[in-house]
Amino acid sequence: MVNTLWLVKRPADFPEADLINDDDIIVLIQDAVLRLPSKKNWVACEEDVIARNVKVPQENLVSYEYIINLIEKAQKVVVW
Amino acid sequence: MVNTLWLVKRPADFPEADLINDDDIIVLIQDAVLRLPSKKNWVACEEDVIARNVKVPQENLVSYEYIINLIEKAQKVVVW
Amino acid sequence: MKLLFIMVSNPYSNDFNTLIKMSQASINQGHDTAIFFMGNGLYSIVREEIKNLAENGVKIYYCAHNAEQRKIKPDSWAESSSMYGLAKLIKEYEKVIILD
Amino acid sequence: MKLLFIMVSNPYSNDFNTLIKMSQASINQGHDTAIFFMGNGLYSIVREEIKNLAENGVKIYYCAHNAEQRKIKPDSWAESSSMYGLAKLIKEYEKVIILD
Amino acid sequence: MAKKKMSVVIRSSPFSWKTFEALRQAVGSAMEHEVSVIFIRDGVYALTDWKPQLIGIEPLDKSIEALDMMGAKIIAEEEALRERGLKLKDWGVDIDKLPKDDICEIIKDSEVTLTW
Amino acid sequence: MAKKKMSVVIRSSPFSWKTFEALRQAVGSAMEHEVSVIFIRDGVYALTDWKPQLIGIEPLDKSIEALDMMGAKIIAEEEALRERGLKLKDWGVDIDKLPKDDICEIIKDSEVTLTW
Repeated sequence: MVNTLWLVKRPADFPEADLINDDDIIVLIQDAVLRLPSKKNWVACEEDVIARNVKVPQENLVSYEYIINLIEKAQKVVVW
Repeated sequence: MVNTLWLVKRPADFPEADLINDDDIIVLIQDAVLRLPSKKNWVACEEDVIARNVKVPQENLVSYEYIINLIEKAQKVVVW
Repeated sequence: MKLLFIMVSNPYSNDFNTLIKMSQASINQGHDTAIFFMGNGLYSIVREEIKNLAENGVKIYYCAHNAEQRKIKPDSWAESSSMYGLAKLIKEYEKVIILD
Repeated sequence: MKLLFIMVSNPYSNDFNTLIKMSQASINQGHDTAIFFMGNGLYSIVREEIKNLAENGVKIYYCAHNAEQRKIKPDSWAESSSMYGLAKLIKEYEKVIILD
Repeated sequence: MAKKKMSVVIRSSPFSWKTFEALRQAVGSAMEHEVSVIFIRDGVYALTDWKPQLIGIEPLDKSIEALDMMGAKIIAEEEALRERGLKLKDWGVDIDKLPKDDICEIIKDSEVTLTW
Repeated sequence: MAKKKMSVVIRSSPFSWKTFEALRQAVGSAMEHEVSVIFIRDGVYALTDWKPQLIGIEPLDKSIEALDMMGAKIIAEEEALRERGLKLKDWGVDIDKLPKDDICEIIKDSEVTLTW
């Protein structure tokens, strides 16, 4: 089960490491897709990636529908 | 004579050092007053300093009228 | 799922695009979806894309105080509300996403 | 001096405060002062403080395209213009300050 | 339709209308929820003796008082205050200075977190 | 009422309406002035093959073409491109890749500098 879903909008503006649990997931949207996180367990909004023409591993790309599914499964969402 | 007047709005968002000449002046406004520059030749907008209750040496504080005078004397103004 | 967006962000921002795409995806999947507009978010309420979302079933609320302050008159498909109204929505909706 | 501000910044921003205070100081000292509103800057043109500046002698111009796009109808004391109009103002004004 | 544990987190430069809106939203929420208003990083400046009106922003005093009256907690990050050498203004209400670690726990423990 | 040397500097993340407005302004200015449109730091992303429409922004192609037609210079910072590993899109116009030092000289030499 996903605990907290972190919705990150800006590059290098990550939540304090202490805040993130192992079962949390980070979802990169908007300009956050410009810098990939060093943490595991992240995905990036495919449309935001394609729009910016940046290189993100294919397996990390997800659709808006997929993000909505993650949000449904998560206990809560925090925009950071 | 003042060459270029640099109007800086954000802390730690200074112009590249190469851009600044010795006879340039830096004017800190808005949140830029939160961090003082290491360069010489700067002033800070007094109202923006008082509004934010930060410590800036009295001799560096200037009024909007003073800033307008500096703008008049400068060759050009660049907002950075 | 009941999903609530709080839109506070500036007009013509990346947040506007995120808001449109995410709330459309949410309603497409049959979730009960709402947007609450406040602060500078109010400026976006008059855009065509929001009207389309409303027609597709997204519920639209806004802070009447912020609308008046900004001289914005939302259409009748948007429901006038308040910070207390938002608090009650937060009770009711399971997930809350703020864009500011 | 002839001093021109280009206001592109978001409404309810620090740039709005800077714009008001600096253009008032400029007009107080007898300078020929103008503000050109474009992009999201247009949202601020309807605020009371801008009307006051206009009454105090600050010249107000705006990009008609951006106003229409945002469904904003400026009052008659503001002069409709364009990007080409701005280019001509930049010719005429000695100092140009952009707030975005 | 239950009361929720809510964190309202103010984390960036607070010298703007956003801070006023954040507190207004927190006040509204405090009528229905268990609210902690948390100031971290540059957000702690909001609790010093600054002068919003001087830059065209409404003062925060009434919101801070209302939060206190409705039992919301107001929390400032100890490290952020120390690093910036800041002193809190006397707002006439209790403000908890807590280390980052404790704040992380409060945020983790919240059912709803709104970041500003 | 003379023609001026003007720099339009795009220096932060360009994936926004601001970039479109900046170029629209540069095009208008190029009718009356000697314009250099300069992309530095994260601003260089604007000249790659990105897709504005996908995030609700108007494309830049017409503005870039118009700038070229009116004799404006389009300049990208060499270091910024290299550091980010970016390739420029073929816009069908000349884009000068210049080192930071040369760009500083162009900005210094301008009578009007508009930063975005």
